[in-house]
Amino acid sequence: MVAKIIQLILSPIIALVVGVFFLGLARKFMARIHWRYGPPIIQPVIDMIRLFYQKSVSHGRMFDLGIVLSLAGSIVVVLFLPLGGTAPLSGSGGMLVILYIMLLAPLGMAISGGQGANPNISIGISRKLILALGYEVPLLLILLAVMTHYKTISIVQVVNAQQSTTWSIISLPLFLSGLSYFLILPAILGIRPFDVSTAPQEISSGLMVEYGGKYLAMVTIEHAFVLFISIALFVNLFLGGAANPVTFLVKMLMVFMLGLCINAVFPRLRIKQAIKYLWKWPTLLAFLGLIVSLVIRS
Amino acid sequence: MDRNKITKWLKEPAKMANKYSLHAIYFCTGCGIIEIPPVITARWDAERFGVIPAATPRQANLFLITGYVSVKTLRAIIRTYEQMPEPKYTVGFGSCPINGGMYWDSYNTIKHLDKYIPIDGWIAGCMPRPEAIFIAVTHLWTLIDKEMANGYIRYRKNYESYRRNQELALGKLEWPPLYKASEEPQGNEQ
Amino acid sequence: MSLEILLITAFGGALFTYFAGKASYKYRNFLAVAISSALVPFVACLYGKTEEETFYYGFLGLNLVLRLNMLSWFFAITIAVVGALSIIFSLSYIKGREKTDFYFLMMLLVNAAMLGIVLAGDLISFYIFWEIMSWSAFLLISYNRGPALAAGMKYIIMSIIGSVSFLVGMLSLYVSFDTLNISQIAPVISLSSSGYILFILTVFCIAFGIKNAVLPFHTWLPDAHSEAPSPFSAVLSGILVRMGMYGFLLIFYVILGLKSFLGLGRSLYSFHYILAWIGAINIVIPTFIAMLQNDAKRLLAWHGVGQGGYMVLGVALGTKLAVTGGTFHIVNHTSYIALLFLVVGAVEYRTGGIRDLNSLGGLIKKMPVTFVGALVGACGLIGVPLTNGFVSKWLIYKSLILEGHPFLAFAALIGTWGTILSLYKFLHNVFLGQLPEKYKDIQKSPFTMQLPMIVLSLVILVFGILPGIPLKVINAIVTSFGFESLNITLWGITSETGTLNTINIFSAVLVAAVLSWLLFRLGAKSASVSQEDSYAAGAHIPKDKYHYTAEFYNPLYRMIKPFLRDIIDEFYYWIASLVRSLAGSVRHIYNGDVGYYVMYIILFLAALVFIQMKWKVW
Amino acid sequence: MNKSLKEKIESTFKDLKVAIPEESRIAVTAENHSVLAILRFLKDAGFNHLALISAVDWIEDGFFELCFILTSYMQNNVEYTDSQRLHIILKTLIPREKPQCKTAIGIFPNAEPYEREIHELFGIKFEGHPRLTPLLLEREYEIPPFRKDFDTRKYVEDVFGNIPSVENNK
Repeated sequence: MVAKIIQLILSPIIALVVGVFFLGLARKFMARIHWRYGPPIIQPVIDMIRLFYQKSVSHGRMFDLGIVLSLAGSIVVVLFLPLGGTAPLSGSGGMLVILYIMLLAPLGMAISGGQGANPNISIGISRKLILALGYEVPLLLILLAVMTHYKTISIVQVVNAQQSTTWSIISLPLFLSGLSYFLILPAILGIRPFDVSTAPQEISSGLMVEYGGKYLAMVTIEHAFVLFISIALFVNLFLGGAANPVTFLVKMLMVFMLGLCINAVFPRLRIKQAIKYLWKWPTLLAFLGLIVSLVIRS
Repeated sequence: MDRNKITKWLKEPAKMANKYSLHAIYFCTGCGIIEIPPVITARWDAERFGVIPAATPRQANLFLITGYVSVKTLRAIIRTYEQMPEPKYTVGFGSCPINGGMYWDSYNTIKHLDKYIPIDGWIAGCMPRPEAIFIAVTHLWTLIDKEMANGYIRYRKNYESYRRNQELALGKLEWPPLYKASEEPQGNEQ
Repeated sequence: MSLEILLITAFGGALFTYFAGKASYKYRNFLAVAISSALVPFVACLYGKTEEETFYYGFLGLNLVLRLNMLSWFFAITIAVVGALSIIFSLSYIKGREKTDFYFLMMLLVNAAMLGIVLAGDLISFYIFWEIMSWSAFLLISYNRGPALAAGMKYIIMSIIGSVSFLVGMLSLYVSFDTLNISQIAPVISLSSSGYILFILTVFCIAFGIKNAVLPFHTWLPDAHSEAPSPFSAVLSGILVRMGMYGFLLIFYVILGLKSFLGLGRSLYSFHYILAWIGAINIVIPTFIAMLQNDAKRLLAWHGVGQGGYMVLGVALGTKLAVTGGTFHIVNHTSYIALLFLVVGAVEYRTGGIRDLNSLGGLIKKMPVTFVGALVGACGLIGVPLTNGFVSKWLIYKSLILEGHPFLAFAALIGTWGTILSLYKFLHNVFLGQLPEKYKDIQKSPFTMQLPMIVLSLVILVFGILPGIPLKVINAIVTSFGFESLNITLWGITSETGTLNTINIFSAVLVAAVLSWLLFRLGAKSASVSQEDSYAAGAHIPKDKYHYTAEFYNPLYRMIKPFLRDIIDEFYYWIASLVRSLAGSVRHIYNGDVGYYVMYIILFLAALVFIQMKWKVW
Repeated sequence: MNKSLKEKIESTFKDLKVAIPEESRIAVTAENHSVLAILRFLKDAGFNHLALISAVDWIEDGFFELCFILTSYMQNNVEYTDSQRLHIILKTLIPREKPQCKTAIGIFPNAEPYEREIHELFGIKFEGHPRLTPLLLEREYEIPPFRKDFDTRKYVEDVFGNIPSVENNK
């Protein structure tokens, strides 16, 4: 029981540290690609300390509660994910619960942004929800393919199955699903080619128009958690989720660097182009993956 | 550049964080904005010092007044300055915001900008090169260290006279006063 | 004996309030609330009993029977609760209107009729109460005059078709088994030929499908819900439409029994699999049509159609988890769709009948309790964890995935994301954003409106966090159908293929929320600011023009709009125009001029004489 | 080529002077009342692009000079061969005391902002103009600022001069 409590406390902290490290790494990596020095790796930490000391503006009680709810939602999702051997809460609900709790964060942010009474925010939220619908279509097909292939809805069993046999991205049916998951990874993370919902130039950073000091810090922390969750989900489902946390984090770093390469070189898509792309190739691959895993299963 | 002195971080984290995370609001007020893109991109990379452009005044704490200020732009500048959260610093580019510069006798430009909003730092040069902008940033660090970059505190203390000057220059202002007359300023917290 | 008293109080109460209303509206209001809220404890204390009593002998040679078992008790308690809450809500909603006595009479009559349906032990009394319900619903839908008359007409035509098909099924059952008592028919019917069972099933499915707005018969629902007065549309979409689901459960599992229902047809073309597919399609298309609506009530009405798909999918799939999920979804759906309609009613009451989504906004500052109700209702409808919608959806998805129907699961999951988009549009356009100038000084919604919303929100959250309470009842129902029982704990289901533990989720979210609230308090104090002080690139914010609502998901509209035309509705209108043109041509013959009629008679006689002369037929 | 155009203009209108100051440039000075007719004629002749309306303040001899600059998109129906585009500048003189002129919006709709600007900066009133509201300037001026008799240094002195500087009085 004590081990479980330690895991319960430890995994959000690991997620926060790794997420913030990824944010810092992303800015440094992008700078290096732009042929400039770039900020130190701990720049996001400096930004957050400054933001917490800076005063800010609130548009009402729901404006604050929404942010708190969205951060809480992200923290809870981390508890459900197995992080290399430790899976504190994954017993109570499996992948369906993860899928639905990932709803809490965007919903909380949307409600708090909505009260910000600014059309930039509303446009940002409507784009974010359309993009979410866009990448949910392939994501659901991928998750269903994995669940039908391993005939279970609990993610721990998926990880254990992969420990015994090979990584599922190498096994025949789920290779297509793994590939399509990687194609929609930038959309899930909300980074460059798909950051339509927080586009600084077009809709002056969409959702975050009215977020000042501590609100912006909370949003960056929540973004760090989302970064961690999406990549951890990918590693757990397709790269076999390691036995100990170290190899797990190494795999996550590898996947994140690949994702960053896409992020660094692509211009921002318009929302309609993003949807057209998301519903064309990744959905086709995910659909084929599902059909193949169904055929193999029956 | 005492960014990696841990002791200073532990002693006054607020001041250090303010120094090394200056987010400049990306608002082109005058002719000097053409100097900002080279400052941000590869050759002079301001992100080394933690200075990145912020999309909205709510997220920013540094306001660069680049070049001359026309009467119409002053309205937007005051509005943006008042929307920025509290520890905020402003830097004026060139001589036009100081005393009107070469537009000293023009009917349509604002002569002494610091009669309307407090300015913490000035950069000489009709349009200062990126190196001058970095000098301003480092100068701002020393000001923050010595707690002399208190433009926003001066603004809060003498708000009535600032507001009167703004109304003199712009006529009736559509937005209500930022600080009520009754609210006495809550001390000089940094 | 107690069932009779229950029905008598329900029906007698309705009439009594009507006459009390003649005296003074105070008595009527008090009496209406007293009766409807008296029914709730009355039904509640009937828990667990199963009894059967005939309350009328010799109705055309058959005696009418009242029957109570776990299934009917489950529906009865929902009807009583929703009926009482909607009556309390309509106290202040109906204050200014005319013919309010008639309104209260009809509302109580609908409740009584639904109780009658649920307690009916034989098909005759079932049919009688079914008709009373349909007619009182028709009168209530067209209560607002104007466009509501057309909506009522559309509703009543389709209900009549449903009742006629029910009548046909009932008569054929009577002819073949010469008894209509459900408990007597059940053992006998599975012996008859599968063709006959298929006929009975299709006939009853048409009857209950129309009432439950299953896809081909759903077109009456959006008009009826948006034109009916809000308290009644809460009852209508909450529980009246789910009488169709009660009918489905009755036919599939009570009358027909488990084995014969699932055994109909081979595995892929079996009746229940096709019905499951209809349910799945029923989830996706209406939910995305709901996203295009600009009228708040039509948006919610389309969700009523969409969520009906989950229930049909759950019930038709036939595994113990799916049926539990399906029945649980019925009571969940009742709770949050009724709550959302009451919210729209409160907004309508305060803004003088405005429910167009493009002209509202920012009401959260003026009506906070209504916003909380709308938020909890929306979270329930979406299925966010900690609400009851999530538990029932989890059950359905788990059975779908483990049984190996990933495409059905995919359709259901996509329906959820369609719900998120449309419900956020509802929340945003009505409650968030800029408050228009003309709603600057509207007050909070009155207490009689807030009470039902608070009660329903509590129901959603309590059933979400402790699903064991309702699941225990539903488990009893499902085992009475013949499935083996699940091991239900207070906070979910424990089974080796995947347990659900909502207490863990709740405590995790609570701790995380407290943690992030502390982190939030760590930062510097934030000054609250009015809506005029928002970012507009330094410009002044124009009054009433700084609110983005029209075509909220414009990029998505342009892509999927051509696929979302309501073809079935157009098909029905095409048939209607066909009939109208036919009637037009017939009018040329019967044009009301007596001379023509005399001429027709003479011609006819002449023709007869001619035939007799020519062929000597007689 | 522009000579033939020059003859054509002189033949149709009597009281105006046409000169060709340099290659592919035609200068037409006309009376105030016949400006609209000439504009209509030139538009029909193919000069359908009103490039600019500007004003000059000849304060010594008490006149405002309005200049309309027209060019043509189409090459074909105007017979001129050389590559340079043909510009026509139409000048008219308006008295300074009560400067008035009929609006050209009927012929060239895009004249609307030019006329608003000239009204704001020179004070020339255009009858028939839908909205002569201020276009660029923030404040009101009794003497429009582009007029020669507007003393900008005195204006700056009495508007911005007496704004006290904010000394740190507290």
